[in-house]
Amino acid sequence: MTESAETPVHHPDTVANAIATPERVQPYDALGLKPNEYEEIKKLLGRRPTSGELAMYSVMWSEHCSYKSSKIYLRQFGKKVTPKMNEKLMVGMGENAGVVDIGEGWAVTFKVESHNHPSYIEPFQGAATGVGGIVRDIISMGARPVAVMDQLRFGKIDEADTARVVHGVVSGISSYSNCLGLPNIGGETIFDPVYQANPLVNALAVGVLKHEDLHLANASGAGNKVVLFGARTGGDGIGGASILASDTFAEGGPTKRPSVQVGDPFAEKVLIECCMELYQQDLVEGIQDLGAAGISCATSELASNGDGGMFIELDGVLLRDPSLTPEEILMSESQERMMAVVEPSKLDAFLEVTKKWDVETSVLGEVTDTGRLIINWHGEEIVNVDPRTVAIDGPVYERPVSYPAWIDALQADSASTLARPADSDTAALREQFLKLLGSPNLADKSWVTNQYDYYVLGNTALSFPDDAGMIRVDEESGLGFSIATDANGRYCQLDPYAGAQLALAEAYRNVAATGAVPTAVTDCLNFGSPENPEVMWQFSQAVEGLSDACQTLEIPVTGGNVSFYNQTGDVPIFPTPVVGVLGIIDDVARRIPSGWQDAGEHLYLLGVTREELDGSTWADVVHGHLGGRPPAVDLAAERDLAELIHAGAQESLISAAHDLSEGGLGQALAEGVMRFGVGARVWLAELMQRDGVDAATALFSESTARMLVAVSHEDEVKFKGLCEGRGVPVLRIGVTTGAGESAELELQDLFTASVDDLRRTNRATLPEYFGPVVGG
Amino acid sequence: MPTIVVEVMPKAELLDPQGKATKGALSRLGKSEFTDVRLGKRFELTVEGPITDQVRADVAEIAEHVLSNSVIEDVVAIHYPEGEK
Amino acid sequence: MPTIVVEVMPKAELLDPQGKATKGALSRLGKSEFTDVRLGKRFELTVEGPITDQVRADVAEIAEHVLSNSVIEDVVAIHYPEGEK
Amino acid sequence: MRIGVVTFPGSLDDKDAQRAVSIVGAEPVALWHADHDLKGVDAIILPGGFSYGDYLRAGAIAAISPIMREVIEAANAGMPVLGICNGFQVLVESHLLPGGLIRNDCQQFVRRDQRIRVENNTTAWTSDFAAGQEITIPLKNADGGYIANAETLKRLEGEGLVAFRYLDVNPNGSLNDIAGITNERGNVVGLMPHPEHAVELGFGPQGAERMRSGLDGLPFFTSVVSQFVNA
Ligand SMILES: Nc1ncnc2c1ncn2[C@@H]1O[C@H](COP(=O)(O)OP(=O)(O)O)[C@@H](O)[C@H]1O
Ligand SMILES: [Mg+2]
Repeated sequence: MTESAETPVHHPDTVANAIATPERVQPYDALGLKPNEYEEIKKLLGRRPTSGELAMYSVMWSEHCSYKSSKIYLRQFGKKVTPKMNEKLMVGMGENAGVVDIGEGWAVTFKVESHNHPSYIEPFQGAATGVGGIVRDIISMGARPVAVMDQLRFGKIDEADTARVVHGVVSGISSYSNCLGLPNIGGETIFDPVYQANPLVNALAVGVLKHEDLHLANASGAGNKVVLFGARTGGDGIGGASILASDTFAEGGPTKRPSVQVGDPFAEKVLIECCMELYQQDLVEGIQDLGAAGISCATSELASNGDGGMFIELDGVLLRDPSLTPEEILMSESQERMMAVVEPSKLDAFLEVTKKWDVETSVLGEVTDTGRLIINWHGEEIVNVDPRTVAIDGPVYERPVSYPAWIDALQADSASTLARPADSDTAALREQFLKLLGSPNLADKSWVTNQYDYYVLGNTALSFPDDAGMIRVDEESGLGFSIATDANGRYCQLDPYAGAQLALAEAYRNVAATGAVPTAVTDCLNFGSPENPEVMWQFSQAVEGLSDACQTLEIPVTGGNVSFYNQTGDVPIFPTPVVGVLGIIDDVARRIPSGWQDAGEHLYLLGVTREELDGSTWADVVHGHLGGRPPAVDLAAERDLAELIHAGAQESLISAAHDLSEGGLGQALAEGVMRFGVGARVWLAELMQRDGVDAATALFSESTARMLVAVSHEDEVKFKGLCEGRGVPVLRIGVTTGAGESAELELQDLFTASVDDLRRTNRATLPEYFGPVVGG
Repeated sequence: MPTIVVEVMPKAELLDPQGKATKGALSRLGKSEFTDVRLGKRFELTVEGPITDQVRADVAEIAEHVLSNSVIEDVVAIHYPEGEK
Repeated sequence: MPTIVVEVMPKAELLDPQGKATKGALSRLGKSEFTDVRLGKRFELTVEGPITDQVRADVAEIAEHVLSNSVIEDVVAIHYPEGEK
Repeated sequence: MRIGVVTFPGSLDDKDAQRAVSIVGAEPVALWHADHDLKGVDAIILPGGFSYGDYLRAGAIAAISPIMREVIEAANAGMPVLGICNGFQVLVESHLLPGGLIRNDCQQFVRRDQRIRVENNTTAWTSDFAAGQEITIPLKNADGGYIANAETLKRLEGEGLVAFRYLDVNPNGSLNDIAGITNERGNVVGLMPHPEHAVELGFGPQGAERMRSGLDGLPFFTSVVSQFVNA
């Protein structure tokens, strides 16, 4: 680096200085460290930390980076395993992202992560950099990113601030992922007052790699070079660090540091291509993306996962802002950066590739066998730590847990007491059906998804509005994967154990509906404050529920993210564990869409309908009610259902499959008809009789383990035989009718609605609040 | 009709990808004397009638709240037509 | 270091959807005195060293050929720092 | 036949364009923005994407990259050149085609299956279409509004240089619903929608009958191949 004449040489707090001035008062509390944590750091070092060390510990021991409140629970994911769960797992939890063997020498890596708080402050940049961050996690596994998804939760749709957040978040995701050239293949868009001042913006990325291309974040081999490449380092996201600066930088110190980060998707696209070429030429021994905690995280994690030692000359970092202090450089969250470990003999070739892609690169130091992470600043030692104490052996808390005082009363308040229209009141049934169809959470999401490119890369076999996104991995064989994500915060509020399982069950069912075999899980656990014992109870229940269910379904959690402190004032959000399921499909040509494309097919309802309206969309939309217990979880039935659909897909028996979830059968039928504009005639009498439910329950109940499928009439016997053989309850409830202007959904003896009316109702809602759907 | 100019720039401490890309292009063209490029916005607002105090107040307000996003941008100048100062 | 400002606006006779959208936003806020809004670009170029004739020639050239597209835009102003005129 | 596909930093649909070239039996040749080398190709595609982030003006920085000097020379000598989306933006920024492309009037990125009419089937890239043929191919852009001054528009319309026009919906505010144009000679064609995303069953736009079955992009690529073979 050439230092410009004006740059003041910063004289930092050195290790020698720390030894000499043990009495120095340090602003650990302003950096978010608790007194006991500060004492622990002093004990680990045998002296007070330098301000650089304090910077590193404070960011790495934060909740976000250290998982200090969640760690003891997350261990269950690794413990509750069966041999089958490990069969396809090439890399499990703990790495940047888990890696799953999908066969034919291919592997897939995927992960979902939150960027909630930044997206409320600056929705566009917050959401954009959220996508950027998760994509770098995928790159750092040696994979080429191939798709993204976004899981969004906003406040009430008609609240004044909601439009600001929605516009910013959606265009931020759209702009960043479209510019990266990654198809967006699905997600969720939910509105609820609990997310008013705390929207949830989760983003998922998926990558593919050949088995031999797997890379891990570790720094091994003493003498190997440590290289930082990508964007320059600026003062991004280090609002808090200025405290440290003022501590050591008496006057004329740095100006205000921003707490927001600005993304540069172009820089990231170039970084992706650059990394792919580095992998292809085998120039990288270990690699780590820079996200939260920037260089502090990358150096300490690389070192502790490798031989344990590293020496860094921090003044070699290329800066965007030359006034940054070393503490700030250590904490900066500037985007679009990566750190690699490179063999000295390959360094020239490495630099050749980064030069080709115009990616700025600096060699910062090397791997050592000292077991210490040593960082110098203009020749003076400012950090000398055991990297494991920074990255791995951070504090672990067993936070107080208490059963919420309010939950018994909430669970006692069942929706079964709410008024339901009589079977004969067909006008009221029709009205409620349409009201649900146009309600914000069930309404058409084209306003969002029309801003997302799903064509780029040319391998998207399914995307919105189908139940899951599907990507072809191998162009020769057709091998591919399918992914869906789900979470129902209302169910989780009623019962977080069951709610987390229901999220898993729904994502699993969505993936199964496409004909893929559900194989692995990622999750993003969005909760309130861990210091609130009731929230901690919700969290512990959710993790237990999810890990138990994964064990029963025998699909491992391969990685994920925890986001705490999602609350407005003292009011936490509903527990919202977003669960993503990845499925494998041998040939994407056999994929199943969520709607039927032809007339004259038989419609079957698989599964059993019970009176399960507690926490339902019906209770919410029609009665503004939340209470009772969520629908029963039946994982065995989910598995039977998934296996049935897969078998049917293998024999090409099933032309459409749509899972039943929010809004129940009524919504599934409407979506099936709207998908391709092909109508249906449906009779519910047999169903009501068999399951002993009234018409409103048949239409709106959210019983799980159900799916609506279309089968050509010649295959009736074969298909029913398949269902009976597998013990999946099956009932023919209708037939598909024509397409065209007269297409309609006819519910015999109840009501009829034209496809046009359904679409109009379903499509009007989001545009009413956010403006027209682009391109209609 | 009088035209008021409002100039908005990305905050100095934040990354400006647009300016960065432009600077890169200039360097590749051999114009490397430009050590930094930042790219902001220039609004021209045409007003009907004279520039009253109300108009000035409105311009100040919208410059801050509509034409710029104070989290990431600064209003660096507002120019009224000559003789309107 | 000296900073040179280059200002570029869409040609008056051509569409400016961004300006139009901004005007629409102002009208919805009740600021209907603004009868037209146009949105252009403002470049800040930082140069190392003094502003020589060569720098001026370069600025004129890149303003015309890189920072603007003469088919659809006009360079409306180039400002050099005070005392550099 | 060898068809070059130029990759600029930030090109996104270059692999898709290469795939489309292979599907019609031609040989795709990857060209790199920083080279002054067309590798002896017989035609060139400038693919979609956000070259250099499209931060200055869409296509502007790519238009001054090294390889464009060769592309402009070849185009002026009559080599077929197709600019798709960002490629179209690069062509107008290089002044190989008239007018400009600006931010969509809706101010948002738009992705939709777009119906367009082939207005000129005499170009190097459209000769396999029938005159006035109506096709559906994907559209996806943020800066797709076509503008030109009155005189240029009049000339384009008068000389039949409007190659494609939007039907049903004008997704980006383009003047005269212009989706794409050609030069007088018919060898340089630019359009905003993406033919390369409608060349493979199962991965294209919604077809008349079946999901993702649209193949209306194929004739773009067969046109240039058949003209080459017949030449
Ligand atoms: N923010 C979003 N981004 C991408 N796709 C979305 C988004 N929101 C909803 N979708 C898509 O819209 C469709 C309907 O969503 P939803 O009703 O939540 O599906 P499901 O009930 O099957 O989980 C799905 O294909 C989903 O992937
Ligand atoms: Mg579904």
